[in-house]
Amino acid sequence: MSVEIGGLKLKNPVMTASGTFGYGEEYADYVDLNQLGAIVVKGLSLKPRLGNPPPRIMETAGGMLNAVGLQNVGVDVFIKEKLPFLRQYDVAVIANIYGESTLEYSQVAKKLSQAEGVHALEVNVSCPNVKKGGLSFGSDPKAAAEVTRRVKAETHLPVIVKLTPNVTDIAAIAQSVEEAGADAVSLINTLTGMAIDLKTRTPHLKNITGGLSGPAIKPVALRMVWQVAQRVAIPVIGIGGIMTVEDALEFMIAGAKAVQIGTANFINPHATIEIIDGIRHYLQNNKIKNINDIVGTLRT
Amino acid sequence: MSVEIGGLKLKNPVMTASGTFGYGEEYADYVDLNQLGAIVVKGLSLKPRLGNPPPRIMETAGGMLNAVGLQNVGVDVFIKEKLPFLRQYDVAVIANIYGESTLEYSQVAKKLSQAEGVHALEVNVSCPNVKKGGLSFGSDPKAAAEVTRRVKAETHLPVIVKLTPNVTDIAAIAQSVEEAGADAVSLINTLTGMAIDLKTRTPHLKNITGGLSGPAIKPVALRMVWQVAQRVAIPVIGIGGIMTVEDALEFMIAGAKAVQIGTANFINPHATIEIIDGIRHYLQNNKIKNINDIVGTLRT
Amino acid sequence: MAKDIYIGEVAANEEIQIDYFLMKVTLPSDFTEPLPGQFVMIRIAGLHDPFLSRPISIYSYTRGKSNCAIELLYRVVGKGTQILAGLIKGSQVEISGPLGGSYSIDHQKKNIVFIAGGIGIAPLSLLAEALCRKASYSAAAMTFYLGAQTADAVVGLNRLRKLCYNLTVCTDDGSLGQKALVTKAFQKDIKKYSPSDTVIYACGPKAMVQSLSKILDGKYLCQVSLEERMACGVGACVGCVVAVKDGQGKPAYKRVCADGPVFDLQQIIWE
Amino acid sequence: MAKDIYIGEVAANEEIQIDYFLMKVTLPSDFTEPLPGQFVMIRIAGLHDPFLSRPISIYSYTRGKSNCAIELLYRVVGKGTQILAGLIKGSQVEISGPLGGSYSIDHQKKNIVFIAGGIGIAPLSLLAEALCRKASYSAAAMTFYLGAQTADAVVGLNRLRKLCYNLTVCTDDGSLGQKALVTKAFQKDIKKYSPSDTVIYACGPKAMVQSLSKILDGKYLCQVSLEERMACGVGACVGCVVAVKDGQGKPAYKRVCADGPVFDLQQIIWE
Ligand SMILES: Cc1cc2nc3c(=O)[nH]c(=O)nc-3n(C[C@H](O)[C@H](O)[C@H](O)COP(=O)(O)OP(=O)(O)OC[C@H]3O[C@@H](n4cnc5c(N)ncnc54)[C@H](O)[C@@H]3O)c2cc1C
Ligand SMILES: Cc1cc2nc3c(=O)[nH]c(=O)nc-3n(C[C@H](O)[C@H](O)[C@H](O)COP(=O)(O)OP(=O)(O)OC[C@H]3O[C@@H](n4cnc5c(N)ncnc54)[C@H](O)[C@@H]3O)c2cc1C
Ligand SMILES: Cc1cc2nc3c(=O)[nH]c(=O)nc-3n(C[C@H](O)[C@H](O)[C@H](O)COP(=O)(O)O)c2cc1C
Ligand SMILES: Cc1cc2nc3c(=O)[nH]c(=O)nc-3n(C[C@H](O)[C@H](O)[C@H](O)COP(=O)(O)O)c2cc1C
Ligand code: FES
Ligand code: FES
Repeated sequence: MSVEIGGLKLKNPVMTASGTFGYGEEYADYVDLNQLGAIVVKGLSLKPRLGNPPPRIMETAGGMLNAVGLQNVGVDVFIKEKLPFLRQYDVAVIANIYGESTLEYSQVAKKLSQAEGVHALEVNVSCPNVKKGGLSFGSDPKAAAEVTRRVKAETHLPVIVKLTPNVTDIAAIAQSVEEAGADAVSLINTLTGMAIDLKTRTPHLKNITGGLSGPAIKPVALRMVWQVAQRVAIPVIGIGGIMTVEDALEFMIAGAKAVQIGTANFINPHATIEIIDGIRHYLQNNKIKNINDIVGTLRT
Repeated sequence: MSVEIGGLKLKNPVMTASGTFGYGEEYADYVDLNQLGAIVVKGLSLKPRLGNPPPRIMETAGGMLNAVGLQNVGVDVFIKEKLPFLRQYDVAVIANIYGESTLEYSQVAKKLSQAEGVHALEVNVSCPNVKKGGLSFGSDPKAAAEVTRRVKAETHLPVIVKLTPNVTDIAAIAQSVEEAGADAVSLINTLTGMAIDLKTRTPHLKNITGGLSGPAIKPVALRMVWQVAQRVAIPVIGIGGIMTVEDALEFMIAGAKAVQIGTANFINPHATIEIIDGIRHYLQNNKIKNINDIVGTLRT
Repeated sequence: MAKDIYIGEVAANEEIQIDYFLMKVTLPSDFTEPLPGQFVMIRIAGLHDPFLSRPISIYSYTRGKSNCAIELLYRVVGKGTQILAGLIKGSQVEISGPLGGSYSIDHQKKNIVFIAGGIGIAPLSLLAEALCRKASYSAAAMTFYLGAQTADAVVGLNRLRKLCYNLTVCTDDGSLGQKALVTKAFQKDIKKYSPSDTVIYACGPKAMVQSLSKILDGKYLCQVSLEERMACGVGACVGCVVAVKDGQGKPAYKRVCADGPVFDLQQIIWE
Repeated sequence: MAKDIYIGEVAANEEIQIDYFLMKVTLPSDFTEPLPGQFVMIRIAGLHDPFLSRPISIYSYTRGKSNCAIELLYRVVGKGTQILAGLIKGSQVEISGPLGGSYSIDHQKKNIVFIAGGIGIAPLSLLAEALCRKASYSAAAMTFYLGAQTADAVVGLNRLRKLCYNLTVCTDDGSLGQKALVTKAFQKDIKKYSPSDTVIYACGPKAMVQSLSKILDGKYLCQVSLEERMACGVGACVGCVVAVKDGQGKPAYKRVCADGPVFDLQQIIWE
């Protein structure tokens, strides 16, 4: 069941998606964290962030919008107060990082690389909620590559670059960060969306727009994973609307070496464990010894 | 209830979306076509098109994928065999057109402009199913503008350019076609997606990828309509996952002067009529005399 | 043949065999009398999971004083049929129909042969009923070959017995009737039916229809009802197509919902 | 206080007043005994429409020999609660919980005042029960102000009467009890309760809580249970926040599900 992502060996290919599993402790009652492939923690910035004013979430058909605005305790508090909890477990911890400038990205990366118990970095170049002049780093191949290079320069840890789907050609961005040294790419982050309260004629989210996640976006995510997997040699981590083991296997067949479970945790806190068990059964039933043998086996 | 789109006056702002209402006759048992704001017919090309091999559709969470591949009778047969049926009704007919080259677009536009009973053209620059070298016309501001200019040169009819959501900056494309002379823009077409059959490890669609439609995409569509409405002066027609009158009103409040109902027709063949009635009641209940008074009234 | 969308009420919904359900739905009396082979699109009003309506053949039709009723015979295979199976008496369903074309019953042929695989019995049973009502046919002239994987999957037999005296049942495992594929059972008898005197009506899984196509080798008149995933059910989305030879013998994609679901077997182009 | 996700069985689900339902759910006995103010997230297993689970306060808890049961008192306001209302005895629901923190019952105050608006009675009723079980409090020391728009929206009264002898009911239209807003009714009596001897427990619509905040003017100890749209219910998504003053008096966003749902009224920052 084990897979390797940029030198990091995971027990199994199932991780939690950033922002949907808190710092691990929130789900510790529901999930034996030791069983997870990896825990990707909520996005960390250099300083603590207050986040966006509420309302921050809204339900949609087969999904939800969120505009949390990257509320987080900041990298220092994370290392001091949250990491020790995670170190109790035998599970890979991947720190999702965010910056408002390439400098900030590299500073966060540096701090985390010196902390004990962080096994990889996932660089969020895609968050659509926090505006930075114009579009996000992740929508421009050059900017995405630049962030990648800066982070790589500060860390010995495997660097996963997490891509945004709100672009014309996601595979081009993936290629660009691969060339810049990314050890893996993960995709997709949320699609930017919106919902309006008819009674008040205001947006349902105070931030106006938010990120769409959940099964509604799965077809788009799967398509992008398939496109990217054909264009890069580094591992691809599939994310987007995965609710069941069948969904997870679809992503792996499309070319993902591992998957992340996001919104599904909210709907079914046991989702990750059920998916891990499900993959195990699938491999047994189909007499597949090595999980890597199903990756990218789509017949077209 | 009436609205004007590029000089064309519609009884009400509710149209059918191209490809989801056939040539009108398919739903004539369910819907009094005279009551519709407009009928947008299935995309027409110069020659008849066989379309993609089946399977062509797949259900997804809150939506569906289609890869019909623009199967259609071709513009000549349309004019000869389908238009006469539509001429029996007192309803605006909008021809959705598609070409594999700018020349083909202009040829189809010319033929339809000479036909009796076509009231506007909707130019599909966005269809993700039929590949044309690389990306679609609609993902490049210059190519989209070029198509617009060529079509405008051949017709006296109002020209609506229908935009694809599979781009980084849809508002930039909208501005570009506005400058090129488009009388209106309609959005969104489908998001490109995919689904995989686990048992066979093949795509559920023979075409591999297809277009995602239905309520799943509504948040993305609404966000794009809102973004575009702020950047262009021409009318915006909102499309994407509209199932109920509430959905339609959200789009109008976000800035759409009219809306198109697509996949909803499949789920509820009375959807268009119910939405028209619903808008009427909404205006009455809220004592709004002119429907245009709600367009773009989102308070942010 | 006007069609529309109606609110139906579940009058009965029984598991007649494991995973096979018979649902009776009461409908307003303006629901058009269906022809054999026609189907309805069914869904739970307001529920968007599953998203699309499901096509189910009309298995029977009865007219009452103030309303009418149809029966649906269905097998639970996934989420949609599972939800149908969970409906209790009094539940409401949304029914759009009757949809599609029908088997043609105007052939003046001596032998009428039905070949059904599994749940394929549903439209053929309504067809047999319609033919029985026609004066020119007698139950004796009709032969029914009914196949299924196991005895558990043979449904609708009792009703069929009343319509059709010549009835051959076969199962893949021999748990009921002959141990044979239904197409093989028919093939054994094929000599009895001369191509010019026979019409064959078929409905069943793709593999059955394909094998039938080989056996008949273009020599028999055979009408077959096909299944494809559907979205609209009325011909608007062009999603449910099959490849057939058109009037000029050229390949074309025809809509199962609107141009079918009944096709001439000879016209179908197999991959 | 371990929490987990359980399959519950609907033991009863009655419309006790128009649009107000009382559902009893049987749960495995390892469901942790809830504290007053805690809630559950409820959904129909496998159904993704509506997509998110719904938070509902725990209205009562009873322990049986081999299982336990909770009651939920809820009002039908939208799709989610409508679907709950349609569940029949024997239906299965998915219950995650018990979630959130609770009202603190360790204050040694003479006067205990409850202020509930509409469905806000649900957690306060469980709280009143818990307090009654504590030897140090008597039903006589507790005063309950219960408000609603109309008599039809006053629910849970009978149970409350047994817990609490001083009970003031008010409705906006005077159709039951006083014709007054519940906060006004309380305000009339406020002199009876000296700030140092009193603890106030509140739950109700935002407007009620906000007006209460003005009336109390920071002088009273008041614990209030808040509502926000929720996704995870366990503190992971940071979606359900309210603005509160943190330890240093600086604004911070706290999660209603994990840091609440009970907050000190004084800490809340109103827009
Ligand atoms: C014209 C027509 C008439 C039909 N009549 C009957 C009938 O009388 N009784 C009956 O039990 N079934 C009938 N079917 C098949 C029935 O529509 C499918 O079994 C049903 O849609 C499956 O829905 P589901 O949600 O339970 O399964 P899903 O989870 O959607 O699918 C389960 C499996 O069924 C397949 N499937 C899904 N939709 C269809 C479809 N439209 N046609 C064929 N296979 C499909 C899927 O590919 C999958 O393998 C008919 C289909 C058509 C097109
Ligand atoms: C901790 C907590 C405890 C609750 N306890 C109870 C209870 O005991 N009984 C009860 O009837 N209700 C309770 N609620 C409110 C209940 O969760 C909502 O009424 C329910 O989620 C509405 O779902 P719906 O699908 O029916 O309505 P929707 O269609 O989702 O919404 C209808 C209306 O309700 C509002 N709403 C939706 N979700 C919430 C929410 N989580 N909180 C507040 N308003 C919301 C919407 O904005 C909308 O105006 C509680 C909420 C919270 C947060
Ligand atoms: C509430 C919420 C918060 C999120 N926060 C982050 C974040 O901090 N950093 C990040 O890279 N992605 C974040 N995401 C995106 C998810 O990690 C994931 O990419 C996305 O939700 C799609 O997957 P899903 O459909 O399985 O949820 C967040 C998503 C949600 C729903
Ligand atoms: C089956 C199907 C066929 C379609 N064909 C066309 C087409 O020919 N031309 C076009 O511009 N859009 C086509 N569309 C896109 C729709 O017009 C519409 O833009 C899209 O489906 C989003 O709206 P909806 O969510 O309301 O369906 C098609 C959509 C579907 C589902
Ligand atoms: S299902 Fe839409 S054309 Fe057949
Ligand atoms: S609902 Fe997710 S943090 Fe409260």
